[in-house]
Amino acid sequence: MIKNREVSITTWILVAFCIINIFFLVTGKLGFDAKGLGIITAVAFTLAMYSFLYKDNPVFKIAENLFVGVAMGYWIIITWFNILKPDVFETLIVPFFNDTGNAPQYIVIIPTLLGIFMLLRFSTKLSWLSRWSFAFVVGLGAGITIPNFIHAFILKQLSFDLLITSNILDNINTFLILLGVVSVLIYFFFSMEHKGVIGGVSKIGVWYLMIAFGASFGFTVMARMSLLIGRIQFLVRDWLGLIQ
Amino acid sequence: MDRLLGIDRRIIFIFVAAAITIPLIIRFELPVPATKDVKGIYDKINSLPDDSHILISFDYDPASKEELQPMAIALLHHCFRKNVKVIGMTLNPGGSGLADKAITEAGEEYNKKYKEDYVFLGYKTGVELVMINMGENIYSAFPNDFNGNPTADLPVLKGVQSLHDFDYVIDLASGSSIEAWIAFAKEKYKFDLGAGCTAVISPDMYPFLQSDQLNGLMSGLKGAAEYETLINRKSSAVAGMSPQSAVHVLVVLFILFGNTLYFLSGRKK
Amino acid sequence: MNKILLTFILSILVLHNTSTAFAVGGNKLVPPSDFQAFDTPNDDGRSISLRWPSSPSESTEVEYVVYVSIRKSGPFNTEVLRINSNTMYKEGSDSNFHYVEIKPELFFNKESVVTGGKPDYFFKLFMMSDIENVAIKNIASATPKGNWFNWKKLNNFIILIAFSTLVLLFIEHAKKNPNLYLRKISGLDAIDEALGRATEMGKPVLFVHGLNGMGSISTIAAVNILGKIAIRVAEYDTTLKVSNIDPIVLSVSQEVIKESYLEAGRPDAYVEDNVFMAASEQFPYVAAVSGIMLREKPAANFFMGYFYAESLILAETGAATGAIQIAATDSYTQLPFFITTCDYTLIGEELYAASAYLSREPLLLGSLRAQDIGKGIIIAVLVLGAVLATFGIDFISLILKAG
Amino acid sequence: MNFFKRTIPLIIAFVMGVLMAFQYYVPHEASQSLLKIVTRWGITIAGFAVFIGVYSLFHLHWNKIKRKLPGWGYSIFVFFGAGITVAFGLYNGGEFFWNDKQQGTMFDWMYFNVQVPAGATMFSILAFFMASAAYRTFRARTSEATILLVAAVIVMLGRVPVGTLLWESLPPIADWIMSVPNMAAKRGILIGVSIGAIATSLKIIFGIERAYLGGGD
Repeated sequence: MIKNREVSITTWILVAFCIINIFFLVTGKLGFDAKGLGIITAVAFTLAMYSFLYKDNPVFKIAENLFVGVAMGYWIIITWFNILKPDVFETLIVPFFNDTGNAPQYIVIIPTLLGIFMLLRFSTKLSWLSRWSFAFVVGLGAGITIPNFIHAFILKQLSFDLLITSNILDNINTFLILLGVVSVLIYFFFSMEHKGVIGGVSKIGVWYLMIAFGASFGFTVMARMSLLIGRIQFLVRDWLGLIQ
Repeated sequence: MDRLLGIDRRIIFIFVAAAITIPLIIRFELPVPATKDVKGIYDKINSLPDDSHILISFDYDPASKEELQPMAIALLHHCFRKNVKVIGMTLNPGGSGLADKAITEAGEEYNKKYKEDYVFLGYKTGVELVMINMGENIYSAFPNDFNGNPTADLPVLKGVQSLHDFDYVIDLASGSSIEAWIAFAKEKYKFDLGAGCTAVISPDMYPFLQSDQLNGLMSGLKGAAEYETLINRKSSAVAGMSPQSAVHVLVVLFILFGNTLYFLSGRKK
Repeated sequence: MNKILLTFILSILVLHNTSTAFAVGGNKLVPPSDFQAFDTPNDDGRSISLRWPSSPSESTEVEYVVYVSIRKSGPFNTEVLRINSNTMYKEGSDSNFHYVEIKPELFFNKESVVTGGKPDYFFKLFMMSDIENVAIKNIASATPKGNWFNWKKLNNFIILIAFSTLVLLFIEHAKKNPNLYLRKISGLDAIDEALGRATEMGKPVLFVHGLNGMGSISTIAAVNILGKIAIRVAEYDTTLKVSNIDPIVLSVSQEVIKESYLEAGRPDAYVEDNVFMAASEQFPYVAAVSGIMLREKPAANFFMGYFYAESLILAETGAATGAIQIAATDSYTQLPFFITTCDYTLIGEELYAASAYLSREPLLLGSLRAQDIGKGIIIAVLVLGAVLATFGIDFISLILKAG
Repeated sequence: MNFFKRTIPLIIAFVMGVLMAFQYYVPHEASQSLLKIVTRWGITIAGFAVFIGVYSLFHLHWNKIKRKLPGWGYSIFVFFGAGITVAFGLYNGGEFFWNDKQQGTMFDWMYFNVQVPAGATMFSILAFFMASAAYRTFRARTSEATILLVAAVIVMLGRVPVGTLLWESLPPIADWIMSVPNMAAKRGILIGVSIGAIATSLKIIFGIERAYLGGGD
């Protein structure tokens, strides 16, 4: 019974969608070209995604799986044209077979091999070779992280502003900031029981955290609403042409 | 009362859709004064002399397009008006098409020439590795641009050897790339850094604003709208502010209403 | 570079001159009394520092210009610097000295520079106004040298060494003494309470993994906690359902739960199908897990690991079914939604602490303790530094200055 | 064999980690060249990571199809979407993939009219769920949650143009919340998280943390 109702809803929406688009194409509001058909495709995908709001349904699932596939395809091709082609193919492989005026850069063999080793992770016999590549990349990352983080996120973040100046409002804010940083750090301090003074300060830390999470909350609502506004702008402006 | 709380969520969905669509169609304008953080970026670009080099990293993908693309476009318009040389890049593969489109369209509008006045270097992976490599030598990180042109003889890059040579760098981010730009590039190679990001991550950026590790920040569609106001080119972001206001009021009303009912019904679960 | 710089400087000059051409009248320029060049310390060997004392006739209309040559006898016709005479003072010199760093090799073609080793560079300083140019008598010279340690970063280096030692020491210490003190995490009591309630009600317990794979610390911590939950569940004889999005996390979870049931002496009660792949993509995962919540109405929901945008929908659906909900995540952007929709939430590092607390693994315990000491030092430094700075002693901010 | 499978990776990670950490303190040209070469290699290696993503995704969906798991039919669309995108990308508007990337090909069309709208719409769905959660579940159950919600409401209203119309002081209060309590808490979190990241990096360098090597010894 419910299923029948849903099938008919889907059919009606599809029919309405077709009629609107045919109308636009016939009246010339949308051109019968890459751009016009592109808008229709984009609208179809937008609406298919929104059908999730009614409930999880096959149209949504098809659109989503197609999207995942296309995004993966795009990633592959972009990686080819932006990384593998200029950095490996054109520096190492092309000059090796053709005379391009540039000698092949044999040094590129090392990262290329390590890159290929990484893919052996999925082989059963040779997966240990992938560990060499991961060790290289992860070790490199760990090595550069430590001093740069100490510099940028610890030393640079420690500010020693004067607590007493002529501007009382500034003084209050400076004190509140110091109290906030210290109390939040104490909240995430696990080697001591939160009792007495420590307990009191860590309680203040919780308040600070809650205000900060409230701010993040407000901003996240704002972000999601902005995304929706953008999509509705697309539907109302680019497709339906109701606004300029 | 329970029935009021237990209404089908799809009714609420309709409220949201209406709160956004109606203000969009009716169009009423609200003032969008620029905040100090957005003005930081605007003033910096305004202070740059002609032919300065500005690097914009488009580190977002379609999922954040509606927040960051208006920002990118407003920024590009400002740069091209100021005759600043624009160098674009991305660390997000999904962002390369959007970045290429924004930069090319804005450039063409101001009759700027590709390769001479602006260039899009394309995508590289490895985040901090790319930044450090660019910090040492930008031609090593990007031997070719997005269209395959060798970068070594691009006129637009003349005078730029590494990140240090850029007069300004802006990161448009939907993820954690701003932190990476600060730690591995700005602090290491010393240049001025500004950022634009989705509203989700912008509260986390305030420590960097206070420590001057960022000299400006645009957050979300609101930040883009402020920038559009500053450069006096009101477009989709400013148009989005009236529905944004309406829907925020709606959400706040929902929270107040829901909590009132909750307390009236004796806070039971 | 050269050309652009030159045209740029010229353009400024032209603009500048039109407005101020008549401003300076007849005053003789007094050149600086000294001019020094030396290898820039703490650098890669490309730059040379120039320093000279200020002169009384500095103003916006007067410029300093520096020329470079690779021979002492000249010719000095390569301009490397042109600045307004009242700019670029040496930091902290109270405007008594000018200080600039120059990379001379940028101004010479590779071929013209003597090959083999770094050449000596010779600099000549001029003071210029619209009416007259004066040169400083002495020609300064220096050779750029690369340095092997950046002394400005000494504090950073000491922190690195000290913190490494701390981490290694405490991990060793924790291996010998796994009962290292760790404060109780309040959310952990709530887990027992939730399991008890589920047993009373005879309803299942749902454990929802985050989206990240086994490579993420949050997932490892979540699996550790899951193992402990599974022991209790086996003892209470309740049903535990675990939803996964990653196949590797799935198989690890199955192993861990099987072991927990064995440990509780109830290997027969383990049902492999209760630990399942709910979906492989974010939104289908939401849909599948929400479906389970609505159909089976679990008495308790646990959300542990790293979550993204799906957290909101999951926690909201769970709250609507009236389950006790406990969340633990280090994904700070999602925490606000867990806090407002769940009964207990472990915030950020509390997730790791909880997993260390429960598993007593020396690796986790030791590094947690080392981190705590790091935090303790920072707290002390912050408070002490602010107090001292208020009284005019900036000793702490000086030693911790980021180089 | 254990030497190749276990010891060598640990040595590589240790050597790379120590070398790169110390490199930071050495300004000499030699150390800069090392940094340049090693990061350049890292970029190339990371480029191959795309295939790991490809394999994981395809393997997952291929298994679904092979085992006829529930909803396996939808997995076909993943292959279909990826297949035509890659085909158009390789065809490259008639220039084929060994030439430079062409503009305005069917590959770009697929991106702008499938990936962009679908991707952009995906997270905007949450706008609706957020509103419904606001109505049904965001409750001031505890004093903590109350503080959170109050701050959220102020920020939400203070950051949009309508805030000024409701109450003039709303935007300044919202700005104060952002730049004082929010800033302080976020700085505390940042410092704590950075210490954690440094500790993790140290454990990786010293071979104590080996999760990245994958399971099995």
